[in-house]
Amino acid sequence: MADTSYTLQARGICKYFGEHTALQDIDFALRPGEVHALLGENGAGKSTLIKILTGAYHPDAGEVLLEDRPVSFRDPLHAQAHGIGTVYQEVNLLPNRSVAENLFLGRQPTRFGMVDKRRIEREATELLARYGLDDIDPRAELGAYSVAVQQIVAIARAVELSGKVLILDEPTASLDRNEVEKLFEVIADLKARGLAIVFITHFLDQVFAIADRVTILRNGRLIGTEPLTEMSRTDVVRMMLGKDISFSGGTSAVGEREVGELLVSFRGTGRTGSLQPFSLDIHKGEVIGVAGLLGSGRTEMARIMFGIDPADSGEIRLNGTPVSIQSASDAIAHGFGFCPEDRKADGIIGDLSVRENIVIALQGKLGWFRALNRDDQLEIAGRFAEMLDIRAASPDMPIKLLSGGNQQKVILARWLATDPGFLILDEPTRGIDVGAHAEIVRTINRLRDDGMALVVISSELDEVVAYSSRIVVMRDRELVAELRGENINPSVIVQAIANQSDEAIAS
Amino acid sequence: MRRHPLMRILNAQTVALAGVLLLNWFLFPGFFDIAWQDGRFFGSLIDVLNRGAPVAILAVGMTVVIATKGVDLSVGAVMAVAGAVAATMVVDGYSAFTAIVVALAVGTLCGVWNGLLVALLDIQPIIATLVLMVAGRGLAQLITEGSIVTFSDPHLIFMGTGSFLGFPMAAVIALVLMIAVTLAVRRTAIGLFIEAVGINRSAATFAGIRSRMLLISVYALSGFCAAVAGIIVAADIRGADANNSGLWLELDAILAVVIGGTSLLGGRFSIPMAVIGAIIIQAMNTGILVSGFPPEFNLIVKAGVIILILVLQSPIAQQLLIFSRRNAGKRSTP
Amino acid sequence: AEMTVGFSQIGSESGWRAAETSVTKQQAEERGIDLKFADAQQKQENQIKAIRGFIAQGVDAILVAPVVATGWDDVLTEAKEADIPVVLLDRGVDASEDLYLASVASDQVKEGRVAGQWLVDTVGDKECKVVELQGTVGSTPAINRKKGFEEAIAGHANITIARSQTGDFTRSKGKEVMEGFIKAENGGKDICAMYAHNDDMAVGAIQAMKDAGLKPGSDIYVVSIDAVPDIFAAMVAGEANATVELTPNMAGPAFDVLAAYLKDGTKPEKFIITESKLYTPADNPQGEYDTRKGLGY
Amino acid sequence: MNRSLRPLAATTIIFIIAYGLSVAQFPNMFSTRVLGNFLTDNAFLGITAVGMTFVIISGGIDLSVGAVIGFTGVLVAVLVSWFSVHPLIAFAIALVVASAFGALMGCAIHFLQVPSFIVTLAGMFLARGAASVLTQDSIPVNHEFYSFISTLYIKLDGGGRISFIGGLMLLVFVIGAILAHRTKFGSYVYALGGNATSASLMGVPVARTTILVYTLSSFLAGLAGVVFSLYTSAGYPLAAVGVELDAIGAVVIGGTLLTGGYGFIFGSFVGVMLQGLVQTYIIFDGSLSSWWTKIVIGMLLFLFIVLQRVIFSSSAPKLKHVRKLKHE
Ligand SMILES: Nc1ncnc2c1ncn2[C@@H]1O[C@H](COP(=O)(O)OP(=O)(O)OP(=O)(O)O)[C@@H](O)[C@H]1O
Ligand SMILES: Nc1ncnc2c1ncn2[C@@H]1O[C@H](COP(=O)(O)OP(=O)(O)OP(=O)(O)O)[C@@H](O)[C@H]1O
Ligand SMILES: [Mg+2]
Ligand SMILES: [Mg+2]
Repeated sequence: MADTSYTLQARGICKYFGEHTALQDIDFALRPGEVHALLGENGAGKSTLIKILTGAYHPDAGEVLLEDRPVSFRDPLHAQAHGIGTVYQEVNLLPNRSVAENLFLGRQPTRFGMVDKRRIEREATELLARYGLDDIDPRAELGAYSVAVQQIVAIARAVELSGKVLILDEPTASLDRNEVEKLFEVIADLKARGLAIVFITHFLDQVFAIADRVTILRNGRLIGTEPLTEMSRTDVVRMMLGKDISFSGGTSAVGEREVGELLVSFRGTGRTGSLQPFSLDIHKGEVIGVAGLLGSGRTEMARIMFGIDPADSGEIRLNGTPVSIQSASDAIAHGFGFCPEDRKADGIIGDLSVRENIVIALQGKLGWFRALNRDDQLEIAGRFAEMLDIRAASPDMPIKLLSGGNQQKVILARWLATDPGFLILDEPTRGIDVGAHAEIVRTINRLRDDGMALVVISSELDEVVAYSSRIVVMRDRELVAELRGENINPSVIVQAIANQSDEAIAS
Repeated sequence: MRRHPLMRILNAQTVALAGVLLLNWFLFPGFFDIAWQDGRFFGSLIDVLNRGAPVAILAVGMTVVIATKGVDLSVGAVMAVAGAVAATMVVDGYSAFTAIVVALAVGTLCGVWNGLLVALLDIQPIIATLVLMVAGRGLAQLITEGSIVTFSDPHLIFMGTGSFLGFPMAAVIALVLMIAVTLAVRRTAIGLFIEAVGINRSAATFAGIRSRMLLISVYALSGFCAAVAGIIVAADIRGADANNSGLWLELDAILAVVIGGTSLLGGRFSIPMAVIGAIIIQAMNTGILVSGFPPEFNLIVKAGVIILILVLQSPIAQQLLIFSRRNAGKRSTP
Repeated sequence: AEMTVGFSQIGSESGWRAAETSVTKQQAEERGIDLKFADAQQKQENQIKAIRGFIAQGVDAILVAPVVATGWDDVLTEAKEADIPVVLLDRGVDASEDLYLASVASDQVKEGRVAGQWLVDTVGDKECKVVELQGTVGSTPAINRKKGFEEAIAGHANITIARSQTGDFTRSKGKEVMEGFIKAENGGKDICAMYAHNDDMAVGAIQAMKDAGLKPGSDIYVVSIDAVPDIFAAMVAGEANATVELTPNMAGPAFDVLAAYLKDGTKPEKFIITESKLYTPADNPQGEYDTRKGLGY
Repeated sequence: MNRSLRPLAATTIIFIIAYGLSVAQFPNMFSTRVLGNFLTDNAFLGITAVGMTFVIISGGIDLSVGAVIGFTGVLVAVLVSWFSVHPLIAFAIALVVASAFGALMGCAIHFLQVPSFIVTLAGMFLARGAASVLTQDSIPVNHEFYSFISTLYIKLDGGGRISFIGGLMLLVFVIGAILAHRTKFGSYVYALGGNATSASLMGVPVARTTILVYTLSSFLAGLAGVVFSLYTSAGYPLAAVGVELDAIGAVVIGGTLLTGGYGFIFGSFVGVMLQGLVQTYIIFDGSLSSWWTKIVIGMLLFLFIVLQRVIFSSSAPKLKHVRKLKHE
């Protein structure tokens, strides 16, 4: 009996967005006490399925059953009331409210009709401690904390709400290793308590580390549900992509190769209150990897390089001549490009079409009066969509309707369209599926071979190692080490990040 | 998605306009009569165009401001300022041309001031422009010293009451301005940039758009449009009435933009539709005039029509519309 | 001893109002009175605030041009308790008479009546369709001037008000509304007279008539109220027929009353009604225009 | 100090300094009489501002409040003077009508997804229009209950008094503050203003909260109408024109962000008092012409906003970087 009884089940789910079929005839079932990985390429329909399971969307066909009884959730609140806790893909919390309130909103304990703030704060502190967030002030505004912290708060909230089912849509995208481990401990604990857990990720290691079964979607169709014990990585990837890909592609360390001439050099560039002055030379045909912990100042360095927060000390030289970079448009005029890390806030322009999102930086470079006409735009958008394999029903579709990974590719396309000499990528592979991940790594390598200078910030050490000619390490808003040659390997980087004696590494 | 051209014209705005016009015709059978008299067209419909022109002109500037997620409450006051400047200058003996140029420059300057507050000091647009809404009318009164400055310069008067090819000058100016601004933003990249800034200013800045410059320009345009409207209104009554010129017109202009389908949350915009919105509002006002309703019902009628248009435009109604279209489509393809 | 007087003015919504303000200041200056001026921007609450402020400041007397007739009891009581005499300008209030020293005002109903009577006398037994341009909906002068006019034409079945709309006391609305009336009344041919609650609207309406190819003053009679300079200019041009004066000098008599009262407690006449004089083209409009031009209208 | 408290502190400091400067120039301004007047004369504005604060925190705006004040005032006057209804019953009826009106606007905003700016603009036309249809004239209310209310005040040393309506305003502020900062409803309002999508995914009853916010705002506008009717003993369809802008100004000067999600009820109180101070100052000065009055009010508004901006931006959000990983 236990085998056939499901906590949550979906049968024959179909979902259409206009002409586009997001889901076609999907069956999906969760057993109590299992971790069920939901896998698929960007745009396969994973998030859509989750939204249908939790009442955020309504299916065009099919039914959802909770403990074998058909249910129809009106909205996420309704699903919550039935013991389904969810973390949606984009962190959906309230940056304007305190951490404690974010954890308890909607179910605050009251005393005499008033919200019991003290109790909430006390419980929030206890709750956060379980996730290793002891030094967070539950009274502080959530928005004051980094994306990673917000992600953990979102998870903690969902866990608290889930009596039967916990759904996590790419929870680990912005977490580092230790945080992921903490999360896995929590999941294991919940699993032992008999909860059903859905886990969406693009990290196959994590899938194999924690999941029991896996369901794979491709292009809105169900490919299959299998126990993981019977599958290898290659099997999973083949099911996801419908073809094999090689993992070794370009992973052999790039090492000391011939680099081109010096392109950009930062000399004592810094910004008070934000980043210690740093010096860095970047040559054509070179990829500088940037490693560091969350909040170590990597993004801040990128923002300074790109003029978003202009530097207030030092100088920047381009091809040997000092240049002034006071704004993003200055930077772009000098052939810089920057893919920001926070895609939703700084990247996509939601209501504009994919086409417009791709050409906008190029158009910004051309200025107000040299407008690209529609045909030019379509040609450019088409070229890059093909090059990066962007999956959009139409180039005129608003970008906000694209899946997360495809949005990321559009932003990359935006910068490639400006034909930059120097490109900064901040976490370019976050939320990208394996296929696209390999694609982006390949693209980085190709751009480097074409003579572009790149700075790539990434929290995935394997990846950084795969394409970097040199690696700089950030700590406490300071550039602390530069690694070359055989020092470009994950364990040395981890040591450098972890504040081992710097000299030993830098040698 | 490609729609039949006829379907594209059949949107909430045009339906509403047709509805209001038909209602007017029903209440006043002579509504569509147009006569040729003294070298110009003459009739209620022409009045609608003529009287709607100031709000239509304001709506041109207001649309782009709203597209950047802003709003300009100061346009009414700027109208008063521009009218006062133009009138006092011709009374002081300057040529109409000089007076108009200076008035337009002053209006644009007012817009730049708003733009500076919004773009550089990052003050929220409603409040930033509220400053000039309050102080601007005071400035206008300071210029006229509270009285109506009457003038008789024929060139200046022509701006308000003249006609071009038989059509009222005000309507012609509104049309020209609408076409010019629409072309200026659509044939260049400005329109795209405005939408980008309105939807996500941070992302637009990352993409290299000079959002500050753009915002200042947009408010400057709104100030310029307000000055044009102010000159027309003053010319129309041959006097600058600093106390009443443009009073509460900012609300009409915002209403016109919203009726025209541009969201107050910024982003996609349409200038011609906003102008149609202005004409709808005026058709409503003229309808009330010719129908002989007691004036105490004016506001209620106006509110009723607005509510009707909003319901027509609301997502629910749109869905119903799409639904019925789709059904119709199904039936026609067996 | 110098006298300090607080003056709570409604605002500056029309040329007439501006003239009243400047005449008041001028009168105060002539008498060596220190005038504290407060503009209420058409809001009663601001006027009440101003009066309270004057009381707190300890002025010798207060002038108020009340925006509306009701709602003054409390604040006038406070002034009385503080022994500060109050004189009402320009219109009366609905409060107990012992709360204020005197009221200097015109009789607005009479103004309407005078205008109506002029029309009755002018058209005689002819059929006459009148269009009316009302002031701001709900404002006291609009209500009273309408009432007075209707009283005057009552009993003359040949005179009817065909259309009545609000022109908000402004020139441009006056013009717009008149345009509408002309369209609605057979190109204006059916209209015999236009009655406007103030001259500003009348000036706008005159322009509308001219634009429609009608001759104001002869095709359509033009009668209005206030006697501002521009209506005399129109009379000179033969485009207006009659106006009823509302003098902007309400403060002069008020200061006289105050001076007498503060000197030896002379109780003045409670209601000082200014004259509602009728002006027609026979009354030297050019001269009137010239004398009024400098008054700040 | 909590970052979001800064603008509030800024406004309060600005008020104290501005008041100090005014007193230095006009010593008479430092009296219980003037302070008492601040409360009484701004009672209706303050009550309206409380409702407006909720609306703005929820990310909306309510342009109808001035018209609702006018309408309730007229309704009360009509009921009391024409139909001899007891004022208390008239108040109750008026408050119910006003609340229903607000609920209706809230429904339109939520279900038709029309911006609040436009819905409440239509609401403003409707309420103002309804008031002038009821009567065009100002209707005086002569009822012993009204006279009784006006005898309810606390006398202060120096001739000042805290009137009933002034006290009522303070009470509304206190209740408003509790509602906003201490109840679930309050936290929902902030949530809505922070991000409506997130709020609904987090289980905030968006429809109910939206409707309640506008109901509350209209209810308080109705209460302000009642207060206005007590204040003037009359109902007048053109009463309180433009009060919506004064209320918005007070709320924003008080440190509430128009974009929603941030703000304090008490800030709006300081905002109202600041506006009262500006007006009183202008009255005491007594030399400004009509136009200079407008210009000066505009300039002061500008000054306050910029000052606040300066203080606010110097306390801009500093990201707290939490480093939990301690690799020894
Ligand atoms: N509201 C919508 N309207 C139209 N199309 C949509 C909408 N939401 C999603 N889609 C489309 O449905 C498809 C599935 O999207 P979904 O977000 O479920 O993908 P996903 O598997 O979660 O991808 P990722 O791994 O990138 O997050 C995509 O092609 C997307 O463009
Ligand atoms: N000036 C800023 N304004 C807003 N957000 C910022 C700013 N600077 C950094 N951030 C955000 O703060 C977080 C930490 O940024 P920081 O550059 O210090 O760390 P990082 O090493 O890039 O870490 P992460 O892996 O989180 O990006 C990031 O989410 C970044 O987007
Ligand atoms: Mg997804
Ligand atoms: Mg970063």
